Amino acid sequence: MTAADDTAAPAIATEEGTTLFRRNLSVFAENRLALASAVLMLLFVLVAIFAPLIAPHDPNETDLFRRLQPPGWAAGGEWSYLLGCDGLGRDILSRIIYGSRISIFIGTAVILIATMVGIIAGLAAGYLRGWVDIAISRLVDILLGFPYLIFAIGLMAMMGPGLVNIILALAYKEWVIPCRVVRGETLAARELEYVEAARAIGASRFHIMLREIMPNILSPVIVVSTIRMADVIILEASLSFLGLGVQPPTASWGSMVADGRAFILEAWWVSTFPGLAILLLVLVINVASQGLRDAFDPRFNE
Amino acid sequence: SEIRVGFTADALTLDPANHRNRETETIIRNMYDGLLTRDAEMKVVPEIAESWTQTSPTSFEFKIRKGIKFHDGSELTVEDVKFTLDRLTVEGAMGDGQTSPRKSLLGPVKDVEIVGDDTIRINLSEPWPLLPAMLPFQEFVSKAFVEKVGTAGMATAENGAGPFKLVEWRKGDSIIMERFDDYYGGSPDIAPVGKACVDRVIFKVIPETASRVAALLSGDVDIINGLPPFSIAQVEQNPNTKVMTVNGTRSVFLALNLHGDKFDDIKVRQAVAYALDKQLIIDKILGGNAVPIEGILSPAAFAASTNLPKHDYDPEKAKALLAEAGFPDGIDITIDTEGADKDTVEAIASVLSKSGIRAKVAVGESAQVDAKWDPKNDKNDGDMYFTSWGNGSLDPFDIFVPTHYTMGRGNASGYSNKEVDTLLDQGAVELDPAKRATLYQKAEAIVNADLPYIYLWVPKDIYGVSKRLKGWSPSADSRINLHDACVE
Amino acid sequence: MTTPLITVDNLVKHYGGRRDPISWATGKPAINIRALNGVSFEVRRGETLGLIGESGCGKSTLGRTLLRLHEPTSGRVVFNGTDITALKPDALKAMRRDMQIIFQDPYASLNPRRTVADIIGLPLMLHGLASNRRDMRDRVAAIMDKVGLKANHLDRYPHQFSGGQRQRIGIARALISNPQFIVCDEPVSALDVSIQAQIIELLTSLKREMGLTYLFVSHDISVIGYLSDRVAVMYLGEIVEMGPVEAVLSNPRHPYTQSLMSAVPDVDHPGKRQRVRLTGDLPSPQNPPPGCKFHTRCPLAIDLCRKEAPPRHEAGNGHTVSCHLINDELSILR
Amino acid sequence: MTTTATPLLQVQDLRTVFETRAGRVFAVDGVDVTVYPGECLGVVGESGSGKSVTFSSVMGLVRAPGRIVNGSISFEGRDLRGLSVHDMRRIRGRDIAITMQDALTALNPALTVGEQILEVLYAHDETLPEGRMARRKAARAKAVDMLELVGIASAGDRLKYYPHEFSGGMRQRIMIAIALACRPKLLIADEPTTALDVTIQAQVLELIADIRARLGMSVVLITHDLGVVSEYCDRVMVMYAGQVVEEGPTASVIREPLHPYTRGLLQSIPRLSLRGQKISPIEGQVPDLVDLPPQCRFYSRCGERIDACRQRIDMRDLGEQRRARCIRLSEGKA
Amino acid sequence: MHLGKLVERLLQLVPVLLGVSTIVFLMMALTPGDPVEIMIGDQPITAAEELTLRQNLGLDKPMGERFLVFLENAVTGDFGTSLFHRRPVFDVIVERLPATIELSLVALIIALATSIPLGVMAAIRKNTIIDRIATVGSLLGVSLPGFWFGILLLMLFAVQLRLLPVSGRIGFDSEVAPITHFLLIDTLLRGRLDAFWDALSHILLPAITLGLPMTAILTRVTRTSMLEVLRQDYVAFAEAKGLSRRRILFRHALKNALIPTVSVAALETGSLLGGNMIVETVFGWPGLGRLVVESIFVRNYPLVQAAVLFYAVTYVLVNFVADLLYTLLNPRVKL
Ligand SMILES: Nc1ncnc2c1ncn2[C@@H]1O[C@H](COP(=O)(O)OP(=O)(O)OP(=O)(O)O)[C@@H](O)[C@H]1O
Ligand SMILES: Nc1ncnc2c1ncn2[C@@H]1O[C@H](COP(=O)(O)OP(=O)(O)OP(=O)(O)O)[C@@H](O)[C@H]1O
Ligand SMILES: [Mg+2]
Ligand SMILES: [Mg+2]
Repeated sequence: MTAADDTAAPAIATEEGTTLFRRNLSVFAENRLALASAVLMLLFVLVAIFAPLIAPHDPNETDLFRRLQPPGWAAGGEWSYLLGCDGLGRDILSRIIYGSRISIFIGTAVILIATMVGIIAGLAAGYLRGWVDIAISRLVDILLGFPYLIFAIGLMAMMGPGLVNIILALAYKEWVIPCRVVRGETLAARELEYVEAARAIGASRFHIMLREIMPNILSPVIVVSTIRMADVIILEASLSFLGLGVQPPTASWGSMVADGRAFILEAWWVSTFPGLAILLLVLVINVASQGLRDAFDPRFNE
Repeated sequence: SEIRVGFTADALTLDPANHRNRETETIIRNMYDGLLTRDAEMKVVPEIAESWTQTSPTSFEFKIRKGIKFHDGSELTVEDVKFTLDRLTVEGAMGDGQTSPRKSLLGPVKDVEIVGDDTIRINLSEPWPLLPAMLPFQEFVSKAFVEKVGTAGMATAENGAGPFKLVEWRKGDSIIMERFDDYYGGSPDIAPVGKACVDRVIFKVIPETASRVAALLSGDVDIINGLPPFSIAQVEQNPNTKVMTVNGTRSVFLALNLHGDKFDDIKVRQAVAYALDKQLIIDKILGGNAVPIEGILSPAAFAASTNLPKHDYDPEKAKALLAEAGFPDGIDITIDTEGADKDTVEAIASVLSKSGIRAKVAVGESAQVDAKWDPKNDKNDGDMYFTSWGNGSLDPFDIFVPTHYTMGRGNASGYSNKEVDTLLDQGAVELDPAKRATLYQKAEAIVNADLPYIYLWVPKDIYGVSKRLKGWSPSADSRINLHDACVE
Repeated sequence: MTTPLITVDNLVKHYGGRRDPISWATGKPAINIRALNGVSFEVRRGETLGLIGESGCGKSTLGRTLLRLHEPTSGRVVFNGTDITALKPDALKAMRRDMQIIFQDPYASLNPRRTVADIIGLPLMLHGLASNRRDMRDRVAAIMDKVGLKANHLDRYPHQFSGGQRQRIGIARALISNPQFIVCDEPVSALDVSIQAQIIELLTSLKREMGLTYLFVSHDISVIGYLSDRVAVMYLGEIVEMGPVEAVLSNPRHPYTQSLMSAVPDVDHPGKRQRVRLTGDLPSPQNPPPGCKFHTRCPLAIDLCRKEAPPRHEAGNGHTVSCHLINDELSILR
Repeated sequence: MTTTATPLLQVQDLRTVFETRAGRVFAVDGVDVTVYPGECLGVVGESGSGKSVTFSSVMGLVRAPGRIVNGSISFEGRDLRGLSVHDMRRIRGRDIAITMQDALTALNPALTVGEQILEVLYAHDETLPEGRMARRKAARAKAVDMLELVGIASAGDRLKYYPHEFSGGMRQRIMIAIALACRPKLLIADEPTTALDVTIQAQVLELIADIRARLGMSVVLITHDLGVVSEYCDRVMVMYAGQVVEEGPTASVIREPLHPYTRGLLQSIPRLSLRGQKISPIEGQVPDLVDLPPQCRFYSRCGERIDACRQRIDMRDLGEQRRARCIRLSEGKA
Repeated sequence: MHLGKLVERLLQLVPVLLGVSTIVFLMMALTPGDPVEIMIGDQPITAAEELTLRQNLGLDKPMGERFLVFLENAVTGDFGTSLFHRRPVFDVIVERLPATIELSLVALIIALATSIPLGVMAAIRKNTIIDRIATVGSLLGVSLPGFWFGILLLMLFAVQLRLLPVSGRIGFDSEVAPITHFLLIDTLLRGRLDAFWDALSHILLPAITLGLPMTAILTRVTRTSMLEVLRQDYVAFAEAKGLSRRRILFRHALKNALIPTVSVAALETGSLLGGNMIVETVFGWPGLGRLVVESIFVRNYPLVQAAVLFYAVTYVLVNFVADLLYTLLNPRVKL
């Protein structure tokens, strides 16, 4: 037996040690728009982290003499208050900058919690089957029976507003989505021969779930999670808009839009800019996640 | 011809005895009349009643006008009047063990007697000079009709004796009424007398402020309530619309927790009074549409003092007082409030902070904040509470007692002063108006010095009105009475 | 060659059948697939038993149930004197070193996220056969060399290899714990003819060198014929004919085997053989026919076949056939 | 099958490429095909050698990112590449029909089998009578005939069934029925039996042979299996890496393969008769079709390569209808 | 579709509905604090009434029993009294339903009628301008916060351009006596075309705002699944049969491509139902959504609870109907 001829190996094998992950990453990087979005997303995160350094003013500093002051370029505006001021004379730009913290923090926290819970529940349901699966799947079915926003509104109405409560209200339902994805992938993966091979060798359930199956379902989960992140941010903003979000004076984009609604005839800038900020962040996440999906989950490839 | 009102909220029910909601009352008061009503100067005048007399400290007699017809054509009798008052005041009279939520508005009414075929007598369990001032808020119903449709039916059906009758109630959207042609004409003290001027009246529910203003500007509606101060300029600039304001009846104030470790000291309370630039907030946030007050009473109220000492804005003095009280570095406080007033309270907080009273705002649900600042709650650990008390009767009894009497139900500060209590007790039974006024003025002077509250202002109600509307003016009790209004 | 390494006794495997209470309450029917219906045979040490049959007849199920990758519904499997159907998890794990499996699909059988070293070395780590990672890697390199892979490809990922190379990785994984017995579940079916031949060569030479015993599953008669010592023919979860490869393939006795043999196109002698046309397809194992399972397609079926399952007949020289008509010397190849 | 007859289909120097991320794939690289009336041409080659792409090019069905870059295709003397889209549609399904590799995916799961047969008839059959009802009736009758022809019992009822309600073999036969509905002159059967079991495979292949004999049409049979070619085809074309490497009458190619690849292929087949002997597989694997050097494509795997092989090699005509692409043939003996 | 199977599928809804009710019940039962006190808030209520309320809610009973009472009440449509309206919750909700249903249906129709053609066109003409528009449009559509977009639309079309009305369901001059309570239908039944246009002009902006995310998602799904389907072997085979392009696209491809669209559409009705709350608030639409939002702020728990249950049950039923539809499109799926 001679060694299989090396020169004939497929072209992709030529780079030594390329992982599937890195290959996907490079596919992603080729998608200019997605890459740009990812960079913008990072920028948003940086803005959120360094808000105190970036924001030109204290977001909660009111100045009644600047009440409803127009944006810098408009008549009556000041360049140091670039996007104008709200009904209490607070700098809208600074509030948007600080507001990004809420959106990004809540979005990230909800997705992290949900993904972690979802992975564990999905793996358990999909691999262990039996009663565990029945219990988890039924719970998932039931939670899916609620329209998302209604569920969150109902919970918020009962629990009362507040940062932790929003995160909980969203995460209580959000985990279902990664859970379904993971369960489905696990069900498929457990029938795959490499799982069977691991069992044939004598590997334990935990080894199989964590070492064999999990790494393989991680990329669809990451893809789904980023897509969901955009939705969660809109949901949080919607709750804040309805007054069920974080408490004032903390700036949150949704409540900024809600606050500005009354002034819309006289001072369009008060709700327009925070709304634009939501649109931009969500758009950027959506574009980036679409790129991720195309690169990492070839089933969606077009 | 038709008048359209762009209104903040829908009626909750059409049953005049089964709600405690201003908006509901504003709407249904156009279909129902009261025993008494108020004229433009807020003077109480007879409506269904022809006249009334106080026959003793605890009884009043009312003579009922003849020939008043309900919308179904039946005649209004003393039976109906008694029935209505019983329905409002007797425990369980609404059927199914229900009691009218308006019972407490008629306080010590004990019973109602028919003393002639056109006269009834209302007996009180204790002296209560307020009764005539409270009667304009009670609408009179037909006994036969209520017995026919029951309390459940009253929620959506109407048979009043008012100037308009119901055409259709589109829940959440609008209430359409048309002129009642057999109307007896309303109070003879308020001209014009006769049936209503317009054929139809529509209350259109537009909860969104901006939408309501837009509807006015575009000529969709003729009157809107709750015009925000910042929209005044727009409405004034529009050639077809104008702004109308009226002094309200609600006094706004900051309650200070007198049992806490900060505001138990009069110096700190004074510091707050000097630190608060009331006029600035009135100008900037309320668009100038409020009257500052130095005591609990609105300037329009009976017995209101006009010359109470003022605490003009003086941050230096405020800081000095704080230092004297042992807070040279200022103090940190939290102001509780409900969501609706968030704007104003945040402004107050920022103004106070400039004088070393570093204030944070905590917005809570009304029920929860109310419970916290209930005088019976001895575990209240709050500092300051931005709140208000309505005084639709414009009589001190209705506002002074609950907020300043020891353990009064609205005494959020936890204020207790024997002298004030005595003065208020006397005010309640004194029949001579002049003497009564002096009693209350004395009390006001005391609390102005004691400062259990920081008295802020009485906001005006602001309406946007189409210029084609004639003969209508807003009323201090926030009723929108369309009987007299006409359109060109 | 005499002592059986593995004895399979009346092995039965049904899939499904259990219902959760909610689907029970809502009346969802239980699916019950009878994949194996009482299979008995033995594999002697050092031999290759070929297993042939149509798609879905239960070949893979047999291979997996045998290794207890699937729990048998009933029946026994005795390996080297131990009844493995009764083993506790720990003992079973130890047993796994001696019994391995090679899969059909070279793509699905390797975890795409792990390096070749990890995949092949996993048995060493799990069973504590390697003292450390270094040792593990050395031994993986050695076995890679043995199956014809370059040892310096240790840190590559499966997608960097071609189908044939991947199949070699799968073989290396099965061999590294030095097993005695290997189930080869259609290891060459997914490969092109030229690559298939490479793998067959590899498997036969490894067997010779390491003294392995194979259960070799395939639906390709030429492959089975080429490398088996004995062959078992499966139909709908049952073995219908079994015996030495020459006997079974050159002189098939069961009508099914006969039709199978006649259907294989022959490169060298085209058109020489008589054709037997079977009508219809393999019945569903969800509701197998009564009596002889083959009677729905058998051109010779008589009434008895529809009623009674045929007994197993000895046709001499270890050649057994399950057919009612065996004694009548009937043949569909008249 | 006389060489003198005018060919039904003649393809010359066909080149089809796919633009992919990895580069340009030369899937079909200078292929000539000739099909004579009434004959059965077998096309064999490993997976990816360009068999399917060649014939979808013929049908004008290559989809982006694929593109025919060169070559002429003439059918009954008409140049198919020059035809308008509309005219091409009239040829497809009526004159040239194709059955696809996988019947499960080639039949539309959402439409009944009846509709899928009827629509071809409506599209092409000019013999159908005028009038909606009459047309419908006639078409239905033809559809039932076709299904019966391919051996589907109670065809009338089965028209209402959906593809998933049939077994694999039946689906394959239904696809053949659809392809044959308009009595095409040429049937391209792309691996009609790869997914099927031997017994079913025999049924399907015999069906095709039978119909071909009855209708006198030409058939191109694409397959992996030299056995199938040897049993059913008059001539055979061996493809390797996008090129034809050998072509000739089946019997003579199998008896005396000229190209080393064909030889290797034949030697790779395991046979019962070769038990105990070593088979000699072709080492290595098929080259990647991206950016190929201009040399013999079999170079890296050929046991007989010489330096001269590292140049462009053309097809050589060797008489007796035999052609092959190997430089050493001109040296007299490979 | 076999009747027995239908009944069986309906029975399978039971556990889900039961679970949904349990969660709605728990939402309230696990709320910290005394629910009665929170509910009463500043509503004037006598001690006797408070006691009745407590008994109605069964707060003196153990949790399990309370749940049973809740279930029994829910099944009979008895959701208690809305303290705020002092009327049965059920009546208050039912009054608001037609407006909400009408709005949601119009939004659904707009979404389906735009997204499917757009998605199909985008897939057929991949990489052309229409594809770009569809792709960018759907990306924007899913990213737009509805509450904000609604405000912008309102400002632009109603306030600035004065093309459309600002608020409400129908204009002052267009009332018609109710028949079905769906104004678009009633106006037509009464033969009032002017009123019909008026009602339509009122519903347009809210329905577009409400339907936008669904439109965006369905466009994307339809495009992707159409592309997917066009890649399938059976489309290639249809080509090979020489069928006309129209037949291939609409008969072979579209029928399969709509399968995912239907199931996603059913899932997305969730966003319609939830979006009601926001859109009705922004546009002053007199429906259930606005009522719920208002109720939250006055702590009208029984109403919020009943509405959440109502929405959830509706959602489950919509998905059930979609399942039935699914089986029509996809013969491989049996009920
Ligand atoms: N995990 C499983 N759950 C349920 N049914 C199964 C499972 N595995 C196999 N089956 C069923 O059992 C029967 C036998 O399957 P098996 O895979 O053993 O057949 P096979 O002979 O290996 O076929 P092939 O040649 O296609 O691999 C089939 O009907 C199959 O559908
Ligand atoms: N859509 C495509 N994109 C890129 N490359 C393609 C595409 N379709 C086919 N190819 C390439 O064209 C070559 C020939 O493919 P083709 O399908 O003709 O092979 P085949 O001989 O029919 O193989 P099989 O036996 O597997 O059917 C392959 O290398 C394949 O990778
Ligand atoms: Mg198998
Ligand atoms: Mg092919």
